[in-house]
Amino acid sequence: MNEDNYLNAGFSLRSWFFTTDHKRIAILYFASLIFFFFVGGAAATAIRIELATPQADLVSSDMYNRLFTMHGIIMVWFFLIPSIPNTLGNFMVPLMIGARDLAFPRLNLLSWYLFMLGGGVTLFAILAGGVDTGWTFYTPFSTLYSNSYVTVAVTGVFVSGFSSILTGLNFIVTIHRLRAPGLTWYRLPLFIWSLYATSVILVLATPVLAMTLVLIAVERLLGVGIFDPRIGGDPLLFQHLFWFYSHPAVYIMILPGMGVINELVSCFSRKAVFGYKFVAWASLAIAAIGFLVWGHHMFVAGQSLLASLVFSFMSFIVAVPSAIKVFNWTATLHKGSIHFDAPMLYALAFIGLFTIGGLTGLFLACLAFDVHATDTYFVVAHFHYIMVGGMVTAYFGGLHYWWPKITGRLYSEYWARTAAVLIFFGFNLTFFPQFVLGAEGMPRRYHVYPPEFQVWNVLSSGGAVILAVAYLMPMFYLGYSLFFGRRAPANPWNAPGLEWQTPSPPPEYNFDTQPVVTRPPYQYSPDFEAEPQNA
Amino acid sequence: MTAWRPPLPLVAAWLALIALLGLTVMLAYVPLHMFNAVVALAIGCLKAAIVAAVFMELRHRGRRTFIFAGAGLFWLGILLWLGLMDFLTRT
Amino acid sequence: MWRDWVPFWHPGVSPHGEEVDLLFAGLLLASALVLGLLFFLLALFCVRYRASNTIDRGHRVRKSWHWEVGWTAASFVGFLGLFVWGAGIYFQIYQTPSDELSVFVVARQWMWKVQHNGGQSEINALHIPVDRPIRVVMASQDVIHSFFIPALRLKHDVVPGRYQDIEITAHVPGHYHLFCAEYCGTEHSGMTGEIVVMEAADYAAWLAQQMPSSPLAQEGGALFRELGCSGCHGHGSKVRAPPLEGLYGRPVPLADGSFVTADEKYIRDSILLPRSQIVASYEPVMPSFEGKVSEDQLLRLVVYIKSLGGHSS
Amino acid sequence: MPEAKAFASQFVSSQHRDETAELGMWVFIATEVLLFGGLILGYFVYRHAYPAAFAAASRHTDIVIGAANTAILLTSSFLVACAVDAFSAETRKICVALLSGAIVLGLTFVVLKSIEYSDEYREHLIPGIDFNFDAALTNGAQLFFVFYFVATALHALHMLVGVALLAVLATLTYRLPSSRHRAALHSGALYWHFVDVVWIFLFALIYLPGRSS
Repeated sequence: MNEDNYLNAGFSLRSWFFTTDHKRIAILYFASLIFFFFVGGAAATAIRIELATPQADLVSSDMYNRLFTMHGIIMVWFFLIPSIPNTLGNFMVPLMIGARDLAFPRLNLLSWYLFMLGGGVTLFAILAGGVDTGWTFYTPFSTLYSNSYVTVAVTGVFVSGFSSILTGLNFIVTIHRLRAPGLTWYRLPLFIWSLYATSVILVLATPVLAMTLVLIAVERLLGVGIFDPRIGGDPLLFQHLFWFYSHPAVYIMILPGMGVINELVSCFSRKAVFGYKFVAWASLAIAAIGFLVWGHHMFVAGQSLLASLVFSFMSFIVAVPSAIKVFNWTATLHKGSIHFDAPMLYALAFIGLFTIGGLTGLFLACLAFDVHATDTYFVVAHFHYIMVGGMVTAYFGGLHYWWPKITGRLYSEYWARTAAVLIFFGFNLTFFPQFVLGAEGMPRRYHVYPPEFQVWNVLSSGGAVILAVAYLMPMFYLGYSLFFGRRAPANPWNAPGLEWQTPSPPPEYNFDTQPVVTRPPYQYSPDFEAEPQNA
Repeated sequence: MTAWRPPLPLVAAWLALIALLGLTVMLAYVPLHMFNAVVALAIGCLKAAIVAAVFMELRHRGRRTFIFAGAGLFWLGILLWLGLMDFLTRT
Repeated sequence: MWRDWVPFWHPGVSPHGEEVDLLFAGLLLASALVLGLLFFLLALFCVRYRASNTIDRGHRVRKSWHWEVGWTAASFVGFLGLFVWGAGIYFQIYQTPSDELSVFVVARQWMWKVQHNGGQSEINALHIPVDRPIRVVMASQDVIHSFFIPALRLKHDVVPGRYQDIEITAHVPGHYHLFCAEYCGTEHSGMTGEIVVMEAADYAAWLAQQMPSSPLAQEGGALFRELGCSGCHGHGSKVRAPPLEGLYGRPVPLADGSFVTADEKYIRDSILLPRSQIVASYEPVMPSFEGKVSEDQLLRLVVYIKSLGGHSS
Repeated sequence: MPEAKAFASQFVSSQHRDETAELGMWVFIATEVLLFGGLILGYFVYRHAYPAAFAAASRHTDIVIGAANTAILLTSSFLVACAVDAFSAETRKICVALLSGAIVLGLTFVVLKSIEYSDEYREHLIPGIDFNFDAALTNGAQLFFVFYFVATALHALHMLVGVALLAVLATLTYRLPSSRHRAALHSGALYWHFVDVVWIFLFALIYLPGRSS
């Protein structure tokens, strides 16, 4: 372990809270996200326990509504959206492109403060009494009928939106301007491509949400607003504006996950990603077409038939680049030399779960079936397969993959594999029954439900317990490794990426000498064991 | 003070902008039915283009800056196109 | 029938319910094929090319573009087929309802109030005769609700500020769930009811058994006078207002030269926003009744005006 | 010699840094376009639904102040563009003078805007507080004025930020013009011009409809 690294560059609080080092900011984000993940997860646990029986027995209806709203708001805006970009991305982007930092380090720090401010305001709204609108804030319920802390919560999300925008801006400019000499676009790791695509969405979609939230606040405060049906306003306009952001936001969550999977699949099959250019452009295609599909949330809301038709068609189209990626990952395995280390287990789980999530997405894009399935548990199951089965799995995979680089320590492979397998089974047990529930017609956001749905709900709740335990496990063995883990060499996976060419943990300015790139990415040597490291 | 004069393109752009402003206000009072809106927005676009090209120096910039400047407008177009599509085709 | 073989599956009992079930089966089959292929390949590669296996790894596929084009095109064509299939049924589901038998549904936090033409009303229940298309005209008094009958494979949001009509038909007598599918506040999950599908004779008996206050049209007529509508629209009034007799279902010429069909939506809008669509050759003098009549009263007025005769379509 | 450490370590040269900063400003402007975009979609939706009310409501806005403000903003943009041109050690006083001119014009804009707001308050045109309009058109007109107030208030906020930005830039230029400040001035100017462009469209959407009838 090199003695001169970013972790021991200073130990004071000041050296952390006023740092402009992208690596330290990534750590700040990481710590905050663990907290928010715990808060959102606690709400989810309470929801699943309540739903084990058809009646209301644990919480009141009001409390239940506040719980799922809190789960949604926290998980979407304070965990899923910032997860990979702001932790792994923040840490890895400069390292992977051979830069000494992001283009605007102080903006990066400001982004974290905005995030925390937004999170604090939102938590205040929750502690003060909660919000009962659902994370979607549909009008006119949110503006005229809800008497919970909507305005405060909306303010929190609004502020954190600027954190998203600044992060996206920083990544775009950094990837354009700070690449190492010789690192052309087609030599970039695919993780960078997907973060670039993510950033495009962050920058172009988030402001529309910001404006929409402002309008909600105006409508609540003045009692007259732009969506108010009492004066001829149209509540569907809100849904258009909201989903213009919130559907692309799903791609904000999944694209970085796909990026991580590229790194994992190629590293652990010792082979370059199959069809590099197709995968790279598929990321941008998803980001662009992802903006054209938002109306598929409104097939039964009363939008015009033509609009439904166009949005349904576009939703099928956006599935094509996703399909391309899945096929390419599979083809990457062909004639590889596959190692089943923990990150690879996560990657394989991702491919399976994401594909199920993607295919059920087609069910929902299909107009006639969506009429039946929308606003039921089918939708809940579908997006949890994408966001939890896909995104969170990729996040864990990436975290394990880069953990030695970030912390300079090796974790216990045995426990890591156990946790990965347990997460996979717990996840499927939790969410697969929800597909059945949805197809049978159980609406989402139901506190009490007809007794015939109980069997599947019990299965789901049981799975949630396993999943919760499995998600806690990494906290222990990764935490343990921080203090007692073996020291990590610079390149434990013997990978060719630039981030592995500098010591673990990296020095304060990443590289002692400016790296120069002369080869395409993913030039793996077949042997997995790293060359002997300098002691 | 050293001699400094405002560059000619800037002056020309400024004069053109003021002239267009006068023109658009004048045309707003001429009954053209639905074309009033078209004219107003067309002149608005022209003015914006002048500001972007001359004041914002876009005419001296490369392709990359063009793409960056155009991206916002392009996505604004998507928002307006698909958003309005619903409202214009309701029965 | 094939749908009865699927465990846990309750077949749809509406005309398009069967088609939606078939579509679902098709989607499941397509997914199963894709997933089967994918999992097979993943498993095969993971076993064959595990690092400890010494196997020939030479002659790798280098040129990838024909593979890429191949699976891109295959997914595209497959998706296109599913799109067309789903869209076709969608148009069937939301076809313009016939006007044979109407019921009115007012949704509010947290109940469904149903009014039959004869004045019978029910809460959180809807009785309908079997095998007859029913036109359901829905309005919301407060927030967005969603009228969802899983057994009919049918759902539509009820957005405040406008009428929404859909057609429902049920083939099999029985009791079915009615859910509110759009989150609407505290007792959202309590906003449920049942659809009771009855044989024609039972239905007639049920209707007769109910205690109708008085037919909706009659109550609407009373309101019409009470609110002063008859002052202008009635016979022999001094103010010149468009006559309402025979209005329903007819094309109405508007001041801007266009025509609009006088359906429930038009009548509702004319009461609430009288100046949005001015009838040709009339002065825009009618005041708005926005906020002065409830959804319940409104639908009585609409039924009354409808009862004044018109094009039976 | 401070020039050695004049740019942060992630950059290769000060020119590299400056170009990067400008690119960042363009990305930020793209974000801003979409921020106003949501409002503009709402405007078009309701203008389509309530054409008569929008025309009538638009006639109630003060086109004199509106046009004057447009001219003021266009001129201030011109001054800022000139200031960028005049940025050099020799002409820095001219540059500062031009910036000050732009600041004064910007403040004038805000003052005129607030006069307009108070007029509208007196005419009972503020939805939610005190709104009174021709009864038949009141719905559409309220929607118009909600859009009007949100859009112009948001724009005025941008103006205030811009004025503060120009003031800082003027001070820096006055003290010590360096290449770093040139880049800052450049980005600040881009922002100011962008705010100008937004107003050009707001002017066309708010003040011009319905004038001919």
